[in-house]
Formats: sequence, C-alpha cells, structure tokens
Amino acid sequence: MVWLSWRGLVYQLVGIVVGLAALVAWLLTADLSAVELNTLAPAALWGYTVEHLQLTLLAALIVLVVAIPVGILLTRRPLRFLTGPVLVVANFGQAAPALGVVVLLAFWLGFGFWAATVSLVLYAVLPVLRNTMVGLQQVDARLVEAGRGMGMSASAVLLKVELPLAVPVMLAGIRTALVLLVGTAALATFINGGGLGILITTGVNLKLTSVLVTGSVLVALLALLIDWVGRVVEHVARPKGI
Amino acid sequence: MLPVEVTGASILLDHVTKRFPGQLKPAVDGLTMEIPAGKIVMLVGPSGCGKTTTLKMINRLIEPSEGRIVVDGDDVTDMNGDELRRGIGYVIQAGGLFPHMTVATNIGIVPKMLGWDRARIAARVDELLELVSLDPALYRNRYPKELSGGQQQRVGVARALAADPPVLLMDEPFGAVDPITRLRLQDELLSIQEELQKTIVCVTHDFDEAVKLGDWIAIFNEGAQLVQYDTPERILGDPANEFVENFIGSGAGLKQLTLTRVAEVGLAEAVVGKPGEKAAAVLSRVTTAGHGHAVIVDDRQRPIQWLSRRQLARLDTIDSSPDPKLPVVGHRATLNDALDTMLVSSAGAALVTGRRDMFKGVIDVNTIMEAITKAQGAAAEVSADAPVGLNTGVFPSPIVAEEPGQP
Amino acid sequence: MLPVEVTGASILLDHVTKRFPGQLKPAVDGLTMEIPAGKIVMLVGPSGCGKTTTLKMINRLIEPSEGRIVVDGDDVTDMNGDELRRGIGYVIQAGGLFPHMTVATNIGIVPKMLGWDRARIAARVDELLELVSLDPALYRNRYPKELSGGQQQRVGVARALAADPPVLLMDEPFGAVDPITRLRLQDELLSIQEELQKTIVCVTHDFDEAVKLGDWIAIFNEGAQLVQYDTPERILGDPANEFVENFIGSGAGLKQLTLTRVAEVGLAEAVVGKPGEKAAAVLSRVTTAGHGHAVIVDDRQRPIQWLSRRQLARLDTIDSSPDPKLPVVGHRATLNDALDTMLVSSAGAALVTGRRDMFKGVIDVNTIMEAITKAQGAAAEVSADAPVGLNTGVFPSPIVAEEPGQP
Amino acid sequence: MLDYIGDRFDQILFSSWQHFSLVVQCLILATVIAVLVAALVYRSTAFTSVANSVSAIGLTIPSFAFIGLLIAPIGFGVAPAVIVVTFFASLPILRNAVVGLSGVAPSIVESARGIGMSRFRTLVQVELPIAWPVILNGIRVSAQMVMGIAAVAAYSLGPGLGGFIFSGLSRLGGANSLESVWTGVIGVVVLALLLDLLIVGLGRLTTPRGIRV
Amino acid sequence: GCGLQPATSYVPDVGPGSITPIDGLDGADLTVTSKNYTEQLILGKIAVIAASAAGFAVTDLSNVPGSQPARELILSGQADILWEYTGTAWLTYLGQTETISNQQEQWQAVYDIDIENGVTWGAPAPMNNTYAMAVRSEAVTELGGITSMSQLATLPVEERTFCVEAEFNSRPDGLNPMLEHYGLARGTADGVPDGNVGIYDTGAIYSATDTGACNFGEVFTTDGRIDALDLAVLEDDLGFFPAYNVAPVFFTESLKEYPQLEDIFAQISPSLTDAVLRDLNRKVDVDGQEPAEVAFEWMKSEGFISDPE
Ligand SMILES: Nc1ncnc2c1ncn2[C@@H]1O[C@H](COP(=O)(O)OP(=O)(O)OP(=O)(O)O)[C@@H](O)[C@H]1O
Ligand SMILES: Nc1ncnc2c1ncn2[C@@H]1O[C@H](COP(=O)(O)OP(=O)(O)OP(=O)(O)O)[C@@H](O)[C@H]1O
Ligand SMILES: C[N+](C)(C)CC(=O)O
Ligand SMILES: [Mg+2]
Ligand SMILES: [Mg+2]
Repeated sequence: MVWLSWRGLVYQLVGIVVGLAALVAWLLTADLSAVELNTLAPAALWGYTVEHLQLTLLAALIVLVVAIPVGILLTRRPLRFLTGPVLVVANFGQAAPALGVVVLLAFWLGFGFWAATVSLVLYAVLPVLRNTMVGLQQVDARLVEAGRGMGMSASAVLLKVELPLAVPVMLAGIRTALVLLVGTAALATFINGGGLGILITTGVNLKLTSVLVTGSVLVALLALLIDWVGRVVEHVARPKGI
Repeated sequence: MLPVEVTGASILLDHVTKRFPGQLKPAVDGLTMEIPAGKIVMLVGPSGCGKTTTLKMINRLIEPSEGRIVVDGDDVTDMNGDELRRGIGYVIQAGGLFPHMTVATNIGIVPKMLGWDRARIAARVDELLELVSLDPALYRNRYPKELSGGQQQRVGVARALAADPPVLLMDEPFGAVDPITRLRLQDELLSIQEELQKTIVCVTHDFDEAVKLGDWIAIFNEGAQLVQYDTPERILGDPANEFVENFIGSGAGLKQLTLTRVAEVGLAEAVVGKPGEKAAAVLSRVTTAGHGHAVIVDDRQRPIQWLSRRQLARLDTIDSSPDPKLPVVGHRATLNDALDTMLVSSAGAALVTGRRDMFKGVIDVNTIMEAITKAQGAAAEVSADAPVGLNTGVFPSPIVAEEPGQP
Repeated sequence: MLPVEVTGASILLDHVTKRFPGQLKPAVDGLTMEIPAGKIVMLVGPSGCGKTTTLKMINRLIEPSEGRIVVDGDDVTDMNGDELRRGIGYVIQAGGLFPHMTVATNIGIVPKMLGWDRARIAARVDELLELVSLDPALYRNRYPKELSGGQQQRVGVARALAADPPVLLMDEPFGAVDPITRLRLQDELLSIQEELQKTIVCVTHDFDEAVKLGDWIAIFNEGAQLVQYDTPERILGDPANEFVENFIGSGAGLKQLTLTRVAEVGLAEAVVGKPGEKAAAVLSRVTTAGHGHAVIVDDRQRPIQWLSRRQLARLDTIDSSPDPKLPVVGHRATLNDALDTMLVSSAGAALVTGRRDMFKGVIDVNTIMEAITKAQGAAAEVSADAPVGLNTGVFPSPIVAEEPGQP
Repeated sequence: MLDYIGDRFDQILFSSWQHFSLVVQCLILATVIAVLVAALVYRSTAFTSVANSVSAIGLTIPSFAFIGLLIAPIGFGVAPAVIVVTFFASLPILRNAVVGLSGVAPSIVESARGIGMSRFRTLVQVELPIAWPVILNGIRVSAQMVMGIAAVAAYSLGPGLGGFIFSGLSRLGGANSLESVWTGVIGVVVLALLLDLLIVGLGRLTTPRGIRV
Repeated sequence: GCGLQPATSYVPDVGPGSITPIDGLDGADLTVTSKNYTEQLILGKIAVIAASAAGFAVTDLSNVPGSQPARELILSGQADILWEYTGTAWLTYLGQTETISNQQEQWQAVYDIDIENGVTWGAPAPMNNTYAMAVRSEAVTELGGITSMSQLATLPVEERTFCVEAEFNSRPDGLNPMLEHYGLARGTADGVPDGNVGIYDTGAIYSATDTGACNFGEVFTTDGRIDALDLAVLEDDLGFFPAYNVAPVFFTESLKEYPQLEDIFAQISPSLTDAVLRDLNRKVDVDGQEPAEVAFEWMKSEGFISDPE
C-alpha cells in the first residue's frame, strides 16, 4: 500500500483543504438569494456540522465499545463455533439499506437524535465486528503457538500477540465504519436526527443548488477528513515491524 | 569433545497416547520413550506420523489422552501448563518470532514473564545474541522482518534459550531456510550444544539432518510407532527393517563416512624430509622403509611437498616451495572429506594435519575401507546406555534402560 | 549413445551487451558465446550475474542493448519477437504452466497460435505426453494443480517442445522440485535429448546439475563475464581459477566420479561357480587364480553369492539361495554409486552386472582410483571442438570456432 | 405484513425486478469500466497507486451526497441512479482488478511471452482469466454494497425497492407505512442474497477448474 | 433505458369511460410528475390514469422530493403535467407577496403570469389544501385550550415547539413569515429559538406531532391523518395562508400538440372537492391502500374510466 505512506496522507489533507477553500470561495462569489443566504449562514452551517459530528462520533464510540469486545469473545475457544455464522450474518447485514434501517428505527424509537444514533450504531457495528474477528483470525497460528509454547497464558497471548497483530485489520474496519457513519448520518435528516443532510434535502426540495452543493460537498469533505484522521491513526498505531 | 557440565534434564514419555476428537486412529499410540539428559534426540518419520504431536505433548501444548510425562524425575502431567512451558524452550519453523516486537523484546519475553529486572534481561539478551553469533549492538533493536531467514532462526533459538531451560523442543527448526544457511545453523546448534549440554528434542523431515545432529534418532511410523530408536551409526549400519532402509535412502555408505572423523582412524606413518636435505638421503630412507613417497614439512612441521621416489631421484636438494595442489585434510574432517581429497590426488591418499596444521600422518583408501568395516562391526553391537523406546511393551521400573528396545 | 539426427540449431551471441536503465554496470557485458547445435549448454554463476538476462536475450524477451544474436545462421536481432519466440521452446521454474488451462491446452497453445488444425494438435499433444512419460488418457484433461511438481515440470518441457523448435531455453527448470523428483527429471531430460538432439541452453544454480546435464558448462561471473566455458570434465579437473574452484565447492573428486559409468572402466575378472558344484573344486580354482573370492551365479548368469576362501572351505556343496546383501551395481551406474556400494560391502569391492542382470565382473576401489587418475589426464587435454566463448576478444569470422577460448 | 405483501405482490415483484435489474446492469457496466481501467494502469506502479487511491477515496463519498449532487445537473429518474450505482460499483471492482492483474505470477506472464504470445493476447488469454476470481470477488463486494445504494437512489426516483422505503417514510404514522419500509429493507437483503448466490454460481461456471480453490 | 423505470412508477391498463382515446395519437409520449406526499401521489396517479385512458404512452415520474424540483420539471418540459396549487405558485414560484382572496381571481392571476413561462394552468378544482398548524388533542388543554394561531404568542417560549418539513422551513409562505405574521421572531430567545423547530420528512410530521415530539405540526388540511390521529387544527385567524386550489398544469408546448388534454382534465377537476380528497387521502394513509389503487377506483367510480377489457 504505497499510497498509505505519509505522502499520500499529505495529499489527502491538502485535497480536503483545497476542496473546502473552493467551496467557500464559490459561496462568497456566487449570487445567492435571501433564502440561500439564510440557510447557509455560517452559524447555521457550523451548527449542522457539529450535529453531524456528534452523531457520527457518539455512534462510533458506542460501536467500538460494543463491537470490539464482542468480536474478541466470538473468536475465543468456547464461542469460536459462532465465528463463521456471525461473519455470514455480518456480510449480509451490510447489504441492508442504511436508509431503511434509519426509518425503521424511527418507527421503533420515535424521531430524533437517539433513533438516528442507534440506527447508525446498528449500521456500523457490523464492519467493526467483522474486521475485529477477521483481524484476530488472520494472526499466524504459529505465533499464537509460539506464545503459548513459551508459557504465556491465554490472556497474555491475546493482549501481547493477537491484538497487536490484529490492529491493522481492526483499524481498517473502524476507519471504514467511521466513513460509512459520516455518509449515513446525512440520512438522519429524514427523521429529524440533525446534521448536514438537511442541507441536501432542503437544497433538493427547494431547488437551491447552492445549498444542495454545499451540503453534499461538506458531507463528502467531512467523510474524507474522518478517513484522513483514520489513516493517520492507522499509520501511527500500526505496530512497527509489520 | 569432552562432556561439559550437563544442564539438560531427562524426559520420559510413559505409555503416552493422543487421540484427536473425530480421528479414527490415535495420532500417538501408547508411546514409551526415554530422552536422556544432555543429548540431542531427533524425531523423524513420514508426514503426519505424529512427530509434532509427540513434541507438543512434552510441553503440554497438546494434552496427552493417556499416559504420563516425566521431566527430570517429576511427573509434569498435572502441572500448570503455562508454568511448565516457561521452563522448556520451544523453537518452531522460521523461529515464530513476534513481528511487532524487536529482537531484544522477543528474546527477553520469557525472562520478563519470570519477573527478571530490566538490567538482567538486557544483559541476558546480549549474551544470547553473542551466543548465536549476532552482534547485539547491530541486531538488538531490529524487527524480525529486517533479518534474513537464517538470522530469524537464530533469534528463535536465542529466545528459546533465554531463561536457560534444561530442555529445548524444536519443530523442524531449519525447514524454512536455504540449504547453505541450514548447514551453518546446524553447525551452530552443535557448537551451542557442545557448550550448554541441553536436552534437545528436534523434529525434522530431513534424514541427513537427523544423522548430523542427533545423538539418538527415533524413526516413527504412523501413530508415532517407534520403528527404530538408535544412534545414527546403528541406524545407517543396521537398519531395523525395510521401512527404515527406505527412509535412509540411497548412499548409506557415503553417509556413514560423514559420521567418522579422520582423527578417529589409524593413520599410516610416512618418511619425513626437510627442505635443504639432500634428496638422495631422503630417497634412501624411503627405500629402507619400503614406502613410495616422502612428505616434506617446513620448520613448523606443516607439510609442503609430497614427493614420489621418482621425483626424489631426479632432485638434488629439496627446496622449500610449497605445492599448491597438496592433498591435505585436517584431523577434524570427516572420512567423506578425506575420501574426496584423495580421489583428486594422484597418490590415491591424503596427508592429515593436526593442530596448527602440523603433519600427523597419511590416510589412504584402505584405511577408510577398514574404518567402515570396523564401524559396521561396532554398529552391530548395541550401546549399553541406549535409551528405552517402545510402543506397547511393558516399561520396566525404575526408570533405567535394562534391555535394548530393539530386537 | 550414438549421435542421432541433430535437430537443434546453433546459436551465436555476438558481442552482446545489456544495460538496464538505472543500472550502473551492464547486466551482460560484451558477451560472445557460441552454442553448438544439438548440445546442452549449462549456464551457471552466482546470483545476479546475468544468466537469466543472457538466456532471455536469445529469445528476445529482453532486447540486447548492443550486439547481435544469430540462430542457425540467421540474425534474429531484428525479427518480430513474438514470432521468434514461437520457434524457440522456453521452460521456466515449475513449468510456468497456465493454471486455468488443461494439460492438453497448455501443450497445444503454440501449435494453435501457429494455426495447426485440431486433429494435428491433439495428436501432437499425445505424442509429447508419451515422450515425457505421462499417460495421455490420464493426464490430458487435468489441470496443472492436479499434477505433482515433477509432472508439472514435464508438461512444461512438453509444451516447450510442442512446435518442435530446434532450440530449447530453460531457466532453472528444476529449481522448484524436490531433490528426488529432480534427479528423475534430469534423467528424463537426458533421455529425451538423446532422442531429439535439440540445442538446449539451461540456467541452473546447482553445479551438480550442470555437471550431470551439460555437454558444455559456461561459468559466469558478474556482468555475464565468461570465466570458464568447457566440458564438465575439464572444469572439474582443471578449474580455470579460484573463482571456478570455489564455485565447484568441496567434493570435486566425488563429483568427478559421477561423470564416469561403471561400463567405461576396466573390470577385474572373477572366479565363477555354480550352485551344486563342490565347494572344494571352486576353492581350488580360486586358489589357482590367486583370488580371495568366488562369485556364484545362477543358471541365467545372475550373481547370487560372493564367497570368500574361508566360506568355501567350510562348505560342502554350494547352494542356490541368493544372498540379499550382495553388493551389486549395474554397468550403467556411475562410479559414485559403485563406490557407495562397495563401502557398505565387507569385501571392499562390488559385483557389476550387465544387461539382464548378468554378471560382468568385479569393481574395486583401486579400479575407481585409476579411472579418476585417467579422467584427470584426459581433462588436461582440450577438446578440439570446444565452442567459442569470450567477453571482450575479437570474434573471428566466419562463425566457426578456430581456437579454444580458454587458455 | 403478509396481507400487505399479498395485496401488492405484483408491485413488489416488479420493483424487486427493477432493483435487481438496475444493480445487475450497473454491475456489468462497472465491471467493463473497471477492468478496462485496471488493464490500462496495472503495469505501472504509479498509476496503480493512483487507481487504488481513487478507489479508496471514492468509497468515502457518501452515496446520498453524491445523489444530491447529481440531481442538480441531471434531474430525476433512471439516469442519476445508474450513474451513482455504477460509480460506486466500479470502485471495489477496480481495486480487485488491479490486485488480480498484478497478482498474476510473473513467471506465468513470462512463459506466455516466452512462447510467443503478444502483450494483448497475454492479457486476454492468460492474465484476465487468472485474475478473474479476484475480479469476481470485487464484483461480489460491489453487489452487496450497491444493493443498499440503489435503495437510496430512489430519492432521485431511481428504479427499485427504495421507493417502498421512501413512501413508507412519507406516510409514516399512516397504515401500512411500517410494512412498506420493511418490504423495502427485506426485499433488498433478499435480493442481495440472491445476487450473491448468482455471482457465486457464475464464478463456478466461469472459473476454470484449474484455478478454483 | 434497458427496461428500467423510475421508482413507484405505475401505468395501468385502462378501459375507456368518459375519457376516450384521442384519435391519431399513436402512442405519443407523455410524462406525468407529482410531489412526494400522499395527496400529490394520488393526484399524480389520477393524471397518469387519465392520460393512459386517453391513449398516451405515459411515463410516471411522480414522487419527486419537493415542490421546486417538480416545478422545474414542468418548466423545462421534462414533464408535461403536474397538479399544482395556486397559492404555492403565486408566492413561492412567482415571488408575489400580496395574495388574492377570491379563489377564481387568484387562479386567473397565476394563469396570466405563468402563460408567459411556457406553462398553462388548466381548470382549477374546488378543493383547497392549505397549510395549518395541528396540535395533538390531548395537549390542547395543557396549552391553555389553544384554538387559533394568534394564541401562539401567549404560550411560554419552551411550549412553542414546531415540527415542519424542510420545504416549509424555508418557503416564503412557510414557517418564518408565518411566525412573523403572528408576532414571533424565528431564531430569537423570546420568539421561537432554532432548537424549538424540528425538521422532518413531510409524511413523518403527523406521527411526530401525535407522539408529542413537538406541540405544533405543520399539516396539510386535506390529509386523512388529521382525523385519524385526532389532531386539532389551529385557526389561521389572522389569515396568513392563501388559497391553495389545485389545478392541472401543462407544459404549454405539449398542450398545443394535444389540446384535448385540457378538456380531459377539465372533466376531472370539478370532482376534486375537499371532501373527496380527504377521503382519498384517508384511504391511503389510514386504511393503508396504495395511491394508485385509490386513484383507479375513484376514477372508475366517477365513470371517467372503466376496467380494461
Ligand atoms: N489438532 C488436531 N486435530 C485433529 N487431528 C490432528 C490435529 N493435529 C494433528 N492431527 C493429526 O494427527 C496426526 C499426527 O499429526 P502431527 O502433526 O503430529 O504429524 P507430524 O508427524 O508432525 O507431520 P508433519 O511431518 O507433516 O509435520 C495427523 O494425522 C494429523 O492429521
Ligand atoms: N528488468 C530489470 N531491470 C533492471 N535490472 C535488472 C532487470 N533484470 C535484471 N536486472 C539486473 O541485472 C543483473 C543480472 O540479472 P539476471 O536476472 O540475469 O541474474 P541471474 O544470473 O539470472 O540471477 P539469479 O541466479 O538470481 O536468477 C542483476 O544485477 C539484476 O539486478
Ligand atoms: C399544498 N400545500 C400548500 C400544502 C403544499 C404544497 O404547496 O405543495
Ligand atoms: Mg509436524
Ligand atoms: Mg535468473
């Protein structure tokens, strides 16, 4: 993965900044109507962005707290027989349309932030769970054996050998999940979940192209930014030597 | 090779059986086998015959279904497995190094688990790196992927030795390295063993490796059935049955030559001359002795020329220029090396040198033939300290060999 | 081995140089080398010395930077590369078979590109499978992964031979197979070559393989510098310099033994007896002949016992039970095999059998020593038809060897 | 729920077929595009890493944002849905095609060239068939992913089951709205399963026995 | 292409009723559009069925998210027919500020301006689907027995909570001007703070209002769920909202080509009364029938069409 080197990271960050600058420049020079100016007021945009991030990050946090321990448990000996079936379910679960999950959750939990958060959690939990399990599974069995062979206990092998070696795959899953979350959070607007999605629906409903473009581009840039942060973390947290 | 202090422990597998769930036949079937302290025992046999299973039952990575395992007199069958393993070195293919830890961390991991302090661990790591011929300053902080396959293997051995365990288990330790590095690693293991005198149990696929490294070789057939458990000499010279013969493969004779060193056979005397002597004088000594050649040695007794009667007859004074094509072997060389050297020499014999390259005598084809015959005779006799090894027989107590296990 | 019709073409590399972009030194530096038609030429040398590059320039998988390449008198340097390659067989490690095609499709691919019709391709495929000792009915429709490594290699050779090319290039063809299969494949290649007499250029890392297969061996140093280009005998017996000596490694003498077959050396006579004869009669013949042993043969002249004078003295009538440990070698065996056999025999000699296992004579260590000495004498003489090979010298025209390239 | 499905069986079937058809057609288009691009770039490490970046970055773009952006210039209906689904479908396929093509053992390519195959012939007859299982795996991943994206594409009136989710949403609180959403969600998952089976079957049929694992 | 059709597309086989196939059409194309809430879906299907009965090859591009995109489709000729509301056009599309109280005059005013835009308004229907603020009836007493919009200003700030759709949130006849009209400032601490406004999909507001996510939901007065969920509608006592009579709107060029369309839709419009629409909407939202089915049954019962042979 050549593009994972620091140079790729710089390019990505530069790309995001340039994208944002271009958006701002366009908004400043474009001939905007009163409605557009109102909707795109800096304070409002900031508010939507913060809401969007809150949704994403809270959901991500819950996902991590739930999926990683469960993923670890499911690869331990007593539950290992579940690994295969869970992976199959996880794979097909991901085919469920995010939009449908969001709307169904609204039926169940009512409208608003929490329904949105829970549906985001449901949606993102699968890739993280999956990658945690796959990451642990792909650790060379001989290394586990070597660890056991020198007298490490099962938990010591997990902490010192398996988890560190699973980190790259797990982080990749977490990054994917986070990026998915940013995109999916845009759907929260359908159930009053807040976030930048409102700009997209408003833009479409009222044919306010500037609002629509601002919303879409901001969501995309935010996704890229989160992806970038994920890559930086991956870069730093990847154990040296592998 | 004078025996140094033996730090190894003896191991006894006592009627050990391992049945894997869902497997029709046991992987190891009622194996009784004694592994003497301070020796290298090589386990060989066809794929899937139970070598690895046997090895792993010793450190209880695999729990035996039946039977008991005794290390150094203590029954370890019911001991805490993790603790047991901390006291037994374990080396697997390509070292099984942890890729996310440096060489030093890898080696220091067991001492750390045993609660050694930092300084002591660091000192031990350096000591071990020296032992396996890696410069600590250069290699201490590298990651495994920054090492060659052979170097990784050496670190693997160093790690297994870290807490100075009396027993070392190795599962095809040199399987993944190229043949040249493999030879070097084998030599290194032998020299380490000469120094440390551990008990080493080593699985290999390679019969030549078993011959080279093993004090004793156990040849397994399916179900860890012990077909022959004997010295390399006896296995080569007196294979128990056709299975073993097939396993040895062709070239048993030449293989046997590698087991004996030149120093161990009787050498022929030779007429010795010095540069500056009159050739005629030397020739007369040669004639008197009834020999065909005279060896010319320099003032430090190193052979420089090997002159036939004809050459002596043509010379006046013997000069001091060394002959670059002189067929010389050291006394630590194997008979195989000696035979090779004499084949290319026109004399059909070779000069043997001892310490500091001093001339010791002459070895010829007949000496080698005799040595082989003698070795074959010796192989026919069973060594008195042969360890016990059987699959079904009753194991005599106390735990010492009374009768050879082989018919 | 009478020479059959030579179907190979001669190859000439004429001052060929290859410079890779971004590389300081040329990979191949001004190499001139003649490859005689119908012979096997082995390219050996340390890793990265330019063997593969040289080979690939012959079929223009790598375009030479300078110089020209002449195949069978035609300059191919400016020919269409794809067409050229269709006329040159090419075999690489593990055969380079296409995993998604059956054995038949793999073999038939070049004929198909050449526009042969279906029936002709099918017939050719079967013919080639027979040639490489694979039953067409059994193997035709298998996929490469359903073959063992050695079988894959054979299919690779068959594919290279498909369009009956006069030249075969092989890049470490046996590098990926186990030693035993490797020996078998080498023998097969030799017997195929005996029949077809192609021009074969073969890269190998393994000097023993070069000795075994090569009519000529080219030893390269960095930059495809031709250090020695000679027969195996001469390279073993008279290495050009220290580089070559190191390359040969230890055991040159034993290696030379593999070059000579038992049939090629003089055998000693033996006293022959038959079952049913009185032992005393045989003993008296032995004593008269001044021998130590008598060979007992059955009614089809196959040796069954080898009795010493002492044994004869103790016997009354000679019985017809065959001795299972009789040291017997066939007359096609190499001297190396013979030596190995006699080492394990108590007589220090071996019985040689010819066609239909009939007794031919006795070979002993002295015979072997003499044969070696003679071979070394022969190696000192340079063969008259030695091909040209140099790196910088001027190449004489017309393109025939006038003077040996080696000093 | 059963009543709901029973009453609208034809309509559900039709929408499912539309959804399936959209996904399959876009997958075919995406495969063609991705394989073409991969064939152009895989020999150069620089282009390969660009292709990999495009595929990685492209996947971070939220599908809903992308649809929104397309409505402005393209309008509603089938076209934006096709563009969005094809775009996202091509990304994993592109990545796998590059990986698959560059994963073909150099020795095999060399022996193809060595027996006189031209570059193009080598690509078509040797490299693509050998890379096919990897490419197909990319198609599988894409299929799972774009099944969901196609549902969001109903926002721009794209064909398929997304309509059930959106009309459920617009009638939320009314009768049958929950059923409508469930129909959409389950329909998509079932189609995903079905398509996955089909692709696996296609893989069996199109992968030569010699390179099946 | 390739057999793909827009989502929720529905073009049935229809037999003739009072609408009969136009001669010489030869399967000419006609595109119908509608917005994405129940009433529009039903009206859209009615247009589809009518055009289909008249012999057109209909493309059903209904369920467009939002008024503006639907309007855009008509203006650009990408769609040929849309049911539109006079008030919506007058204030939102045409940027007028003063409304006309007479419904017929309002229609005429819109017609006159829009004809210049290449869009022709057909005969208006009697029904008037205006916006309104609805309260769940349980909360009426909690909120001091509120019945009219002017009472909003008397409520404590934290009770002034609204559920609106994205469109209403930004429209010139939408939330902000409405609040202003009733003396409340949007986005101020003593008016209606932004935190008091929740934004929902059009159809989601009814259940959100009913479950108390907010006190006041923006509703359409013809929606069946007002009755079904027992919501109380506040009186627009200061007359902020204009009349929103629905009428078929044609892309003028298409209408010139098929002038018969005007007559066909002129037959339908008069039947579309508030009561009819409320009934049809209820069938969809409350009884759970499909808009297409509801439209078809109604057209048949009115005799416009018959079952296909
Ligand atoms: N965990 C296991 N579960 C079931 N069967 C096993 C297991 N491990 C090994 N076996 C079986 O036990 C037998 C012995 O296996 P073992 O690994 O000891 O062979 P080995 O002699 O080391 O072979 P190799 O030379 O191939 O490494 C084999 O038949 C193997 O299939
Ligand atoms: N495509 C290439 N580009 C640049 N340098 C190359 C290329 N191919 C080979 N070389 C260089 O040319 C030299 C000769 O390489 P070549 O492959 O001919 O060696 P070789 O003798 O076949 O070695 P080996 O025994 O390892 O196969 C080496 O230094 C190698 O690094
Ligand atoms: C019909 N309403 C005015 C309620 C909404 C509209 O203009 O679409
Ligand atoms: Mg094993
Ligand atoms: Mg090479």
